[in-house]
Amino acid sequence: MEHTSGFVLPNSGHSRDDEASKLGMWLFLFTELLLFGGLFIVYMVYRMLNHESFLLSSFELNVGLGSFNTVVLLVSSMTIAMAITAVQKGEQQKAVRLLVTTLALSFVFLVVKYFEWSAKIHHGLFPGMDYYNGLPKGESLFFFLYFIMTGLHALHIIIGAVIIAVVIARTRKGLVNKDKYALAENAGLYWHLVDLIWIYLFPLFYLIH
Amino acid sequence: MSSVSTNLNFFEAKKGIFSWIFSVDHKRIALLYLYSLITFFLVGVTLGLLMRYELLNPGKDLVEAKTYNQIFTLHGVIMIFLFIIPSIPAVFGNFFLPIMLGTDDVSFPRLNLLSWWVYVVGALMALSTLVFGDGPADTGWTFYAPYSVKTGTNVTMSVLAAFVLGFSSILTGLNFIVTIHRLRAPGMTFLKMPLFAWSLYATSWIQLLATPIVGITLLMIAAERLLGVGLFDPSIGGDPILYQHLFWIYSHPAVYIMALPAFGVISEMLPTFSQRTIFGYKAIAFSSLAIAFVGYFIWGHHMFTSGMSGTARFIFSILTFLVAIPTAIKVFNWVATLYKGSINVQPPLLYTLAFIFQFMIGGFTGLVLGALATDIHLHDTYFVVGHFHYVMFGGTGFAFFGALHYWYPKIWGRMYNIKVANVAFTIFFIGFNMLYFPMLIAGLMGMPRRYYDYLPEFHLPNMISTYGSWVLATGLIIMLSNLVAGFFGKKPKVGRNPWNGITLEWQTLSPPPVQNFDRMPVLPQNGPYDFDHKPVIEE
Amino acid sequence: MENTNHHNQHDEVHISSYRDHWRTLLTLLLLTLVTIVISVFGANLKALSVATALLIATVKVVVVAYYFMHLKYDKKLYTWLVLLVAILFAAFTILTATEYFNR
Amino acid sequence: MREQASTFAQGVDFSLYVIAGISVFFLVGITVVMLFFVFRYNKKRNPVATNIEGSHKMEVLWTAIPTLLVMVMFYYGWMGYKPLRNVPAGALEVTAYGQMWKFTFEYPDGRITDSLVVPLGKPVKVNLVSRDVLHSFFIPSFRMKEDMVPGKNNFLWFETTQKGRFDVLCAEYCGQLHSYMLSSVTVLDQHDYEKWLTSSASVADEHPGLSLLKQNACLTCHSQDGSKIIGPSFKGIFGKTETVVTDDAEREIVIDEAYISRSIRQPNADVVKGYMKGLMVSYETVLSEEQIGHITDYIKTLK
Ligand code: HEA
Ligand code: HEA
Ligand code: HEC
Ligand code: CUA
Ligand SMILES: [Cu+2]
Repeated sequence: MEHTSGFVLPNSGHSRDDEASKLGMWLFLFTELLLFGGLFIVYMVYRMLNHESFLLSSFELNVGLGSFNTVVLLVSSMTIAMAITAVQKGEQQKAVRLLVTTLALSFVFLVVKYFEWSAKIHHGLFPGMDYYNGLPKGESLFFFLYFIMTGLHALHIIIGAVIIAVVIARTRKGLVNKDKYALAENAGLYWHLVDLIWIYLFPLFYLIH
Repeated sequence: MSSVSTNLNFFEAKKGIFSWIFSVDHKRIALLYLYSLITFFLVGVTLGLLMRYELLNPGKDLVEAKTYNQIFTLHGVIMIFLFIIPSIPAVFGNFFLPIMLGTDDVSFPRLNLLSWWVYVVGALMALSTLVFGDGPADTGWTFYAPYSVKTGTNVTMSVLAAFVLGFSSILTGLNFIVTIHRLRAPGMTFLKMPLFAWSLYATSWIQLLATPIVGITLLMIAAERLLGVGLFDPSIGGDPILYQHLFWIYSHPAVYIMALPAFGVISEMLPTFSQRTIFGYKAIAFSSLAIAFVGYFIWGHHMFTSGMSGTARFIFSILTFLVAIPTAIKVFNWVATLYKGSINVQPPLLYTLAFIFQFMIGGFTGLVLGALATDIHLHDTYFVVGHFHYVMFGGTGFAFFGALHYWYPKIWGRMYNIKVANVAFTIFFIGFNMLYFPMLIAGLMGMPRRYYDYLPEFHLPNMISTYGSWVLATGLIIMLSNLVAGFFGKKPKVGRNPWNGITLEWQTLSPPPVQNFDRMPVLPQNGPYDFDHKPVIEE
Repeated sequence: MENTNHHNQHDEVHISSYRDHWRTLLTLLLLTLVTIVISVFGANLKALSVATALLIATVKVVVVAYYFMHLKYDKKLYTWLVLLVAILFAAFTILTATEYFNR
Repeated sequence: MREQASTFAQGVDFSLYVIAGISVFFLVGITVVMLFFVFRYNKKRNPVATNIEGSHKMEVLWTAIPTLLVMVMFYYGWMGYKPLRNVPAGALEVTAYGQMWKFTFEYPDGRITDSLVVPLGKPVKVNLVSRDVLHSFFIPSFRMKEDMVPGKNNFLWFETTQKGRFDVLCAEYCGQLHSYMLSSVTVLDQHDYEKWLTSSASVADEHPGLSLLKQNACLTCHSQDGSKIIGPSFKGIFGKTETVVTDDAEREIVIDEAYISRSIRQPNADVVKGYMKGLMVSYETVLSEEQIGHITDYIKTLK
């Protein structure tokens, strides 16, 4: 900013303020939580109204794959947290390695999801498909919610992966470093959020029998 | 300290259209919002006039039933999502929040610009339904399922527009919360913040925490239309009532997004024109938070006749009454602020007084609707239409125009013609009450809303109402042309502080320089409205 | 333009050690295992299984937020805000659920 | 206000008067005080303001009093509402169907009517069923309304206090002709009501197909004279060649018995070109094969 007069305001919206960006990030996460929150309310109500068919439908999902993906996400959450520790300690190389691991794990998650989805779609379980529309009451709701919620979640994974890729590039260049790591921290927060949501999605869709 | 002459004001600093639409200066963004808002407001208002013309007599006057339904939907969508929700925060909040806090911008200036762009995109999407598809949605602004899933009009685009507009609103809220937490001038504790900032703080929390829910709900409607699966379709176990719950979880708090900033503006204008401190600063500040908080839990009062369980009706009704209490506290404190003041009757004060009067009518009719027995009769009648125009237009709308008159000299450095402004106000006020009071009567008589045509027994109130809309239009035209004329007129420039106000924006130049202040702002000693220790401001 | 007024955050910053992270992960994996075991082998718990699954999920979420997301070491403000959001969301669900329970 | 024609109306009006009374008192009081202050403390009369920060006593006072008053309002609102949900035993049960854009009523003996006829002073329970979108069953003179929600069975009940004919309006927006979705309740004394009950319901000289079309609200969307309302007119369609859209593809069909039957059961399978999909709902469960036959026969006569 170029100022025409000679004094600096006591506070300035144009100076770097890491605390502000962290607060901003948290606020953004709240909106994300409530976005999913709306879907969770839908899930809750429909589960209440269609108890039996929700139980039946949840057996169709593969607990093994779901559990595997849960582990993948948890580990990736740890690696990104470690990456931030590494950046803070000034261990740039290690940070990059950890970030790359996180990115790789996000791909693993997506690949597993891909196989799960395509298996379902193969069985005709896809919104709008005939078999799906022919399902008994409640079950089609279950699967529609399954697709919407895990789909939205997967979308967040993809966005998260893009963000992580950016952080990797900037860390390589040293733009994210020991003195300036708000970006990495915020990417970490975002990634943990994606993890948090999955922590609820997993039991709600795969486990509750 | 540099001298005044070296401080270019924010209009002169840069020229050209791009220096505006890509500006990250909060003052320019505020004006971008102002101009776009007024444009959409005039579209919405014209639709309102068309509706009133159609309702002048029973039977067809002007348009077909389907067109009428599209008109009131578009009118509602424009007024709610494009005008009243962004209005005060996006225009006056953007312009004055940083200045009142004593800083040179919001925390995230680029995000601020983005939110305006998102707003414009959303607005264009909403208006594009006029041209594309089978015309604008004909569902009412509430988009109730299952009709919104069945109708052939362009609902998908409308709900996506509302979704995008919601994003803009979230971004503004986020920016304000961070700004208030991080950028207050040294010495300005939370309890020394102007009340306008307090009200924006409470509003921002609602924007942030309620909007995502309606976002996802509207996306579900879009998905339902596009993918052809019935999430709210009873034949597969869905529930149309659930849609209403989700919609109102947002849209009730949203009415406080509309009301709270207006309360903030009123709390600024009263001390200025009474030349004394506000009565009960803390009570007003905390009641904003209380309204925001309680406001989250009363959405069910829009659904009293939808077949909710008795328990739920009981809970929602009693909570609805609780929200009246913090509002009552505010009203009493405002009136007490006039006590022993030295009152200077100027156009902004007139709007303030009209606001208090009309908002009371709106609020009291709200209480009638909050009571179970009476809501059973009055739900979805013109009584509700009267209620919400009283609070939204008579309340927030009047506060918006009051704020425009109040801060006009600060923003443009000139003054409008005060006599003409007073005349315009009077016509506006009379027209307003002529237009909306008869609606309350029609509602009590049992005239349902969203009616293209009505039984002959409702003729009289509708006729008066339509005539009122013409009076109101006259007032609005005079008011706006007076403001525009003031801008181009030959009136001398005003100084820093034409109203003798006390908050920080009155210490800087009119219009403010790019970096907001040409010298260090000075806080009054004991709180923002301490007229006893008002800092002396030289020109 | 450096700002003299706001705190330099590096004075107070807490850096979690790698060991801490490993420990957190272990806790989370353990909890995951418990949920899976309960649900797959304890199907006869019926309604209880929903409650336990959600309870354990909540514990996991708290662990993630507290350690990975650094709430433990940040300003208390963040914890309060998270609690606010949690309460708000709980209130939405509870109010909606009361409606449907009493149909 | 309208006449009070049900027992429920008194409770509603009473709570209205309570709330309105308190409100008008405060509205007038506050406005007068406000204007008085503006006059009395005008800067001409009071050039120097006195700064008063606030007063705890006043704050408590004007928190407590409104709290008390709103609780009073709530109480009367609740008391006025409670009877609406408690149906007395032995009420006459009628089912009201709402569909775009017509109410129909079914009596326990199977009689189907366009408007409601009830005996004076007897409790009547109305079950509310929607066949397509939301509607709301609103009787202003009874101060009573409840939504008709597809997939959900709502009800209301009333006991009339006055003979006469009262408007029934649809109060929940339901599409194009929402404002024309009207009906009425006729309140007869016991004697006349019984006479009405025993009078033969069927109109002998009407084509059974036509009665069915009337009963099922087909004629709100389909005209018999060739004009287009919402759906295509029935005039002369039998045997006509028409373009329909099936699964997004256009094709030509000739309208015959099978096609009409299918249009009534699965109206969205073939959508006539130029009309909206999804407006007409399936009558699969409403009309029997025989009834569809009657309708088809009747449509054939519309040349
Ligand atoms: C700015 C917007 C705004 C505001 C502030 C309010 C404020 C209130 N509203 Fe309103 N409302 C709307 C906008 C708003 N509303 C809209 C848009 C709709 C219709 C939506 C649709 O269906 O399209 C609606 C509909 C609506 C309904 C549903 C009606 C129906 O469809 O059946 C109800 C029911 O309870 C209601 C109640 C209230 C109450 C109790 C308040 C309270 O907050 C009011 C509190 C204020 C006062 C009470 C007055 C001031 C106090 C005093 C002067 C002190 C003295 C007080 C006492 C003695 C108590 N509103
Ligand atoms: C802030 C919100 C807001 C505002 C300001 C208004 C303003 C107006 N509204 Fe409102 N209205 C809503 C929000 C608002 N409305 C909402 C949310 C609904 C519900 C929709 C739904 O049911 O889904 C609604 C519904 C609604 C209805 C009910 C429709 C129905 O149920 O059938 C009616 C009926 O008369 C109406 C009328 C009007 C009128 C006459 C105005 C007046 O403002 C218009 C007055 C006219 C003027 C002030 C003059 C304008 C001047 C010009 C055009 C010339 C300008 C030229 C120059 C300056 C050069 N509105
Ligand atoms: C809400 C409005 C509505 C109601 C009520 C309605 N219809 Fe329709 N109908 C339509 C529309 C719109 C179409 C054209 C689109 C389509 O084919 O689905 C249609 C198409 C038809 C067709 C095919 C006409 C042609 O030209 O191919 C028949 C036959 C028909 N309706 C019979 C009925 C009968 C019988 C009833 C009552 C039992 C009825 N409809 C009630 C709206 C309605
Ligand atoms: Cu049926 Cu409105
Ligand atoms: Cu509300």
